[in-house]
Amino acid sequence: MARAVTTQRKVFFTVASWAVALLIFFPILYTVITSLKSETEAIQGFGLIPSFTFENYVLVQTQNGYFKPFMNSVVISVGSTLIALLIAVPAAWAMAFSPTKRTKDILMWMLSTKMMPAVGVLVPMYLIFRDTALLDTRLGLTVVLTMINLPIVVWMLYTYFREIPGEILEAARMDGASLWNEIVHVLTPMAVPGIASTMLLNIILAWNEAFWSIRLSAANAAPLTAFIASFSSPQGLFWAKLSAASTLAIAPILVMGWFSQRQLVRGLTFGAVK
Amino acid sequence: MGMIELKGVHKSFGGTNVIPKVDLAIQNGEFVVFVGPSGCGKSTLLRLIAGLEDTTSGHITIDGRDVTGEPPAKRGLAMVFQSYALYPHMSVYKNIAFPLKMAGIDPAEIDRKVKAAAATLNLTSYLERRPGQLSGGQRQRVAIGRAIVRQPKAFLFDEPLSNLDASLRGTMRLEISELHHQLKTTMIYVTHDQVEAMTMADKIVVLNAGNIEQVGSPMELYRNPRNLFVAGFIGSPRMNLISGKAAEEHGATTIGIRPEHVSISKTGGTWSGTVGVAEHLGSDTFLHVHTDGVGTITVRTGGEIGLDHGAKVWLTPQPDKLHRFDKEGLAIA
Amino acid sequence: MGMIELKGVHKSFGGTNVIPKVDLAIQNGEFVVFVGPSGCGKSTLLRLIAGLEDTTSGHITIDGRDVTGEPPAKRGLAMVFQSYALYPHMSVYKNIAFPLKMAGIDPAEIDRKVKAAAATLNLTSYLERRPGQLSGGQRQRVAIGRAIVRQPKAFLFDEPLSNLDASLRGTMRLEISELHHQLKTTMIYVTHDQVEAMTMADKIVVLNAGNIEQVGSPMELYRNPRNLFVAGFIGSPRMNLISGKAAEEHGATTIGIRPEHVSISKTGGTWSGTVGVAEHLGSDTFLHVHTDGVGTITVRTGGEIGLDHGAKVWLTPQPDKLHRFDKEGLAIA
Amino acid sequence: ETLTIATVNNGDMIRMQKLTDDFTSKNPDIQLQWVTLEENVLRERVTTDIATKGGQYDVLTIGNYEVPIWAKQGWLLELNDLGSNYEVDDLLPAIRGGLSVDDKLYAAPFYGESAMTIYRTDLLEKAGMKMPEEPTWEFIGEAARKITDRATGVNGICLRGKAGWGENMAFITALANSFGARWFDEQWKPQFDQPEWKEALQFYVDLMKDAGPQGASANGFNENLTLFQQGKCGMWMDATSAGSFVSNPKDSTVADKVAYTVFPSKGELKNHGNWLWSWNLAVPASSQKADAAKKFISWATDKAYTELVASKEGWANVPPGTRTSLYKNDEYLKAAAFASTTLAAMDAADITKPTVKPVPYTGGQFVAIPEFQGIGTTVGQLFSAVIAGQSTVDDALAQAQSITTREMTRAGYIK
Amino acid sequence: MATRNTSTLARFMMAPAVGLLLIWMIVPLAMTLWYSFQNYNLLNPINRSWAGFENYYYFYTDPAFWQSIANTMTIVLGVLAITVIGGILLAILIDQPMFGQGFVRILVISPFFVMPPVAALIWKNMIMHPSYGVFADMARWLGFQPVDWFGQYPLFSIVIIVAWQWLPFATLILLTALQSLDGEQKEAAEMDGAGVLSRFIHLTLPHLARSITVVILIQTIFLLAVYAEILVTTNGGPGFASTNLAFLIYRTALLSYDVGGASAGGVIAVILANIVAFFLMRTVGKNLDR
Ligand SMILES: Nc1ncnc2c1ncn2[C@@H]1O[C@H](COP(=O)(O)OP(=O)(O)OP(=O)(O)O)[C@@H](O)[C@H]1O
Ligand SMILES: Nc1ncnc2c1ncn2[C@@H]1O[C@H](COP(=O)(O)OP(=O)(O)OP(=O)(O)O)[C@@H](O)[C@H]1O
Ligand SMILES: [Mg+2]
Ligand SMILES: [Mg+2]
Repeated sequence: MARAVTTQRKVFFTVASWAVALLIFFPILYTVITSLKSETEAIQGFGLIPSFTFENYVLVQTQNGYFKPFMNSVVISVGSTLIALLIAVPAAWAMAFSPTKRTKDILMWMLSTKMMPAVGVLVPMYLIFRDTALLDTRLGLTVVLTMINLPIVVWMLYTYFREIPGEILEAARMDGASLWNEIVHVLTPMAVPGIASTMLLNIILAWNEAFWSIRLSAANAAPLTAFIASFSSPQGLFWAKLSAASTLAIAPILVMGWFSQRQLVRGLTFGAVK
Repeated sequence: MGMIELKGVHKSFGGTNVIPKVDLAIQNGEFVVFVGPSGCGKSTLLRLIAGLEDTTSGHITIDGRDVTGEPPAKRGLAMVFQSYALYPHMSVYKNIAFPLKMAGIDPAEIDRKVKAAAATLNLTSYLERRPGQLSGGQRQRVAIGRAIVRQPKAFLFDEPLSNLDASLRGTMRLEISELHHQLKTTMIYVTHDQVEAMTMADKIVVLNAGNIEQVGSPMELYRNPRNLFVAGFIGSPRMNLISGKAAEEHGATTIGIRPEHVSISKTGGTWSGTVGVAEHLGSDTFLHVHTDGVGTITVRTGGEIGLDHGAKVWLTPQPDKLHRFDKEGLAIA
Repeated sequence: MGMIELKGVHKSFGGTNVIPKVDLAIQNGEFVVFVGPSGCGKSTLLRLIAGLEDTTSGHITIDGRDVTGEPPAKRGLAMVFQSYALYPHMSVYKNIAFPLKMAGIDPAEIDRKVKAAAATLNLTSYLERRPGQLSGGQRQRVAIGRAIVRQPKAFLFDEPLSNLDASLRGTMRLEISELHHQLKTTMIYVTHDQVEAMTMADKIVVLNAGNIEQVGSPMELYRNPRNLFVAGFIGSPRMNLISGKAAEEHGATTIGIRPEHVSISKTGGTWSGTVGVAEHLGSDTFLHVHTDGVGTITVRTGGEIGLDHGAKVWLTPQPDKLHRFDKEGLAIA
Repeated sequence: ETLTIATVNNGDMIRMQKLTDDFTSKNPDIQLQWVTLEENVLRERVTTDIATKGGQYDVLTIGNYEVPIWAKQGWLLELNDLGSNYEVDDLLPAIRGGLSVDDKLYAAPFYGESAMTIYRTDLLEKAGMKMPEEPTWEFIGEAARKITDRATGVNGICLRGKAGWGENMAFITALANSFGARWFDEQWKPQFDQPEWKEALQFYVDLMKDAGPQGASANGFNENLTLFQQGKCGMWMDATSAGSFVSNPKDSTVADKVAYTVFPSKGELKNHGNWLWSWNLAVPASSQKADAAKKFISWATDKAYTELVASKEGWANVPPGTRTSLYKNDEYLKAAAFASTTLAAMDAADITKPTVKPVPYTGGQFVAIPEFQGIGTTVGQLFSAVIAGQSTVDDALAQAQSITTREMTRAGYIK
Repeated sequence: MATRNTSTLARFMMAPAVGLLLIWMIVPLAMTLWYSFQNYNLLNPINRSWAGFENYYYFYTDPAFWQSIANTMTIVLGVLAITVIGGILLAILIDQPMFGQGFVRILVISPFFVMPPVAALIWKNMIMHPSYGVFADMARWLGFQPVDWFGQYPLFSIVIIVAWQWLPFATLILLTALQSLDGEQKEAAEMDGAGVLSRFIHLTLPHLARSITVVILIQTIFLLAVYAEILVTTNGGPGFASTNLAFLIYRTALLSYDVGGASAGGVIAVILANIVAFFLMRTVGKNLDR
């Protein structure tokens, strides 16, 4: 299919794709622009060139403090992802390389636990957390997010592991590798792209989880989702401040996503592509 | 140091009986080839020996020691897989060193052994490459390197050449044979390519549906196939098998004659027919002759025969090379 | 109805000149095989003919009509791909019917043609299966079915058998040859397996680095290779090539002798040596003899020779079968 | 000792956060940790926590709706000893009453508000009308329609439409009170099937249709405030705390053209809606740090704090509506043109007798029973749908009646 | 691979994941089930009593119940339709030769990184606000009356916002699938005389089928639980126009503080989700095995 691609065609698709992409990106772009406007400027109607004031960021920072919730978000999302991986890798190994008739069912059951409406179990959870002294602790939130994302992690890893030929693991076994060595020296390094992609996706999901992270935190463990909850509708003009807070809340994950998009995209198939 | 015995080994997967019951003794230093059609249980048998599958019943001994329940790592065997099963994230050096590292051998010793193995296999200049940067033949050599470095009691090969192209297959075939001459370690080699079986084996084990049909040296099987299955399987192109009247004339249900044992003439002979496809290989020509009465017979002739599609010919089998089989398909002595 | 001509066809990808300049005429009904080592441009040439690539310069005509600028669908050719390229979600029936459906032919007519093609190829009982449920050989047959159902001016095959195992390859080779006899349509067949080339072709085109080295019938190439490249490429096992003093004796830079043209003796001859690996094929034995002075020489002998590894032997080439090549590697007449 | 303080993201609270240095310098052994959340999120967080005795917070910011309910549950600590200079008696009686159970104070008011009419003098003048001292709804309706000029984006009136018991239902309940409607009769039977409700709602819907802004069904206090500050509203009936925002020239483009008067009434009823709201600080009964918490509350709600804010941000920005003394302060009265109207409204609000007919509940713009949040919000949704044009007044009232009846039956009020 | 040794080991390896998830599911579920038979209002904890099926009855007869189910379906199906169809088109567009492909992909992927409440806030205040939103500005500029999105088309607006968030996800998965389409198959179809459209219908779409199922499965899991977007924008209104099941439970639990009722709702939702899951899993399970 390597017939000549005419420049015309290429230009046409370039223009079309950029137009669509910018349209999709526009809400985010406009939020960033608005965050650099003054409040009165922000509601003056459509304008793409702000006055580049940073007062909103200063205000947001002095009002709420950005660093602590940011660190909480980082610790919780990365921590929960790592723990989930730690639990999921062996499980996915077992499912992929020693499947039984029930493997598929177990996998599907795991996914179905994600369908439980969170709010329906809020009070029980709150009580459990209170009694285990996990309320408003990073550990508590990490545990919750680990459990929430575990099914997806298992599933993703399972699909990657299944693509690894069993013969290689058998070779390792013949070579005298113990199970531990087999997983650490052979399986995991081979699945690195898949594991990286799983990790990224789950950090994103954990970062953006907004139900439990607000409900089970107060001051110490409150992540950025709670940070943004204090800006959703304050009194007076707030468009620019809200934009600044929004920008701050999404910027870290957005930047991380941009830089790692190749890894993320490469593995984002859920086994749908052979 | 490499004597393997299977005693009443039986294997079934769930309900299906893949290996009904096999007894087999492999001597130290022998090159044994398992051949048989696809799905006949060759790989399964090899994996039972390796310990990658459990026997359902029966025993496997290595050098007299019963290893039936032991995990693969303890059996002291090395295996080369069809897909090479190299570790893609490790360099050639690390691939070869892996089994030694797992055995906890010290780094200096590992280095010495890896370099020696690499030298044997002409891999010295590739040691830093990843498997992905190697050609098929080189990968296969790395896989073998990984096997020999441990100095195992026996090598197990599962169709190691089937992913290579024809000419490379020829070369690698030679290399493995040379290696066997050099190391004199027991080798068990699975293939469904009978050319490989014929050229490499000291002893061929012909399997069919999990049963051993015949065990013997290549020429034994070629000359005296015990039954129809072996007769049809060994030899390339296949033996011509004829049943019906022509067979009855020889007091058999089926007779067999190899293509190289049929002579061809334009003037007269036992069977008449017309030439179908003629395969010119340069040195030889294989004629597929559609005969009147005994079906299509393949004939091997010299390279320079002047017969073409549609020509009328007569065929005569060499009487002393005829194989006769009874109703059960067993050879009649 | 199937005459294809290439005039000064040149193709480069970006900066690399893959096909410098090719002139070639293919007659109606011919079975032409392109052979050559990997990467020599066989597939590219085929794809240029198919219209899947644009020529950089030069012209391609089919039955005298210049098709250089035309899209593939308009050229009236059919192609069978190495990977079969079957549509995995369609049944065999639908796969075969697809080109007809695209041509807007009415369903009754389609049905007739598909059934006819399926009958030709022994696919009738698989029509409702998906490609995933077929064996390799069956898939290949479906791919061919999809090609013949359109009654194209010519068939293009790109290594159609390279994904099959050895014995299946043999069978399919025969089937394609039979098909050619039956349809008498022009076929262009790409392979790097010289056995396929020899057995199937009416005319072989040997390519090397995008250049045509020689065009001719299989036996022409076998008997009179125009240069070293062709000599080394055609024939299996390969021709033994010897340079140095032994060659100078015959007034050439290099001499070549095929394994089947060397006689072997335990008592005396031209070259002495020891037997290395002996490959017993039953009917033949290939001996790899390490000679003193002219390197390793492969010798073909009868099936029943009693020579083994390490035996001392003498080799004598048949003088009338010697090939002589000059400094440029061209054959000396 | 670290106090965790849960608070809403309102301007006054945020100002308080900025002034914490003053408190910590006076109490070096106490650290403050703030949890600032949007009002609804805060309420659900705090409620869950206190009801399950989670103990996450030491000081809570809660409304006067919650205080009596929670106090009766025994969830709040009595605030009896807020220090010698706290001057409990200085608190406005209406506010103090709302925060006491059996005359015991359970929360300290941070700021309080009632409702009033805010209007644009220039627009009214342009329409040739003059705001009476005690406007009636009839007058308001007429004036609003006259002022409306959609071409220039001027709406005659801005009223809350966003669903929520504290949003549109606060206003609509006050409006209904002024029309003589009530939520429940003495047997806790819902009254949406009564003509007063129909009249009030119809009036509200018609007025919003004729003179209200685009997308009014999503407008709450904040949205209306923005609209008004942008000069898009002629009149606005809402909380008195809006006064300091609309009159602040920094944010408001119409600061010099606003005036204030009382919440309108209907005809002869003279009921101005009885809106009374305060944000208060309270301490959970289970608190381990009660003393420190009380110290903080006392700091944040006493007179000195008012002066502190005044010294830093000016008198117009001090938290209003909690202390009598503030309304006697000349500087404040000078700085805040809305002060007198605010005081008048707060003094007039009677939460024990919100409407004309007798009721079994207390509360002005809300009904002080636990179930009200749910019921109020649901009914608010129904009324909001009418404003959005998705439903009719009759349908909405009928549904409100049946849903309320259902919930009250379930909760055991209706036997 | 399948020695007794390894399969025993496999059980052990699965134990933590399975065990933890089992606890994670069973404990709250059991508590929820227990509460769903209790009269338990958080604000009135003293009045706890056995309620029998009353909570279920009240939840089921809630005037918003049926509408909430319809709305749930609308959101799920609407978003799926937009993201799948849009995702396919977008994937095809991005797959074309162009300048700056990497950058385009970065732009397109971005909404996926935005947390749901922020996405809702941005759309509500910046884009769809009837006075200050970009849409309103555009409408005025074109001389139209701005549309009150959340008042007039609440459910549609929410579908748009949620679809915006999930479009990148669908696009990326479909793009990877698209790029994995065997080149020889395309060429074969071309040789067979199939035009661009025929190739899309007969080749590309069937090839994407697996990925589409995966997109549907994963998104459905998340879409059934959409509530933050509703909470921020419409609060379920006007009326119950944008109340879905998750939000209805939310309202019951955190507005009425009716733990019993919310638990009953939770149990109902679990049952409904499992019905959906059952059908989904069966089709997907089948599709993934292929
Ligand atoms: N894990 C398994 N579960 C069930 N059946 C199996 C399993 N492994 C192999 N089989 C069955 O056992 C039989 C023998 O398989 P085996 O792989 O040993 O054949 P083979 O001779 O190696 O064939 P090939 O030449 O195709 O590799 C086949 O029918 C196969 O379907
Ligand atoms: N699209 C392309 N862009 C750049 N180079 C190409 C392209 N296609 C083929 N080539 C180069 O052209 C040369 C000829 O390739 P071609 O595929 O025709 O070889 P071939 O003879 O078919 O080899 P093989 O036997 O391995 O299939 C190779 O060197 C290859 O790298
Ligand atoms: Mg096998
Ligand atoms: Mg090729």
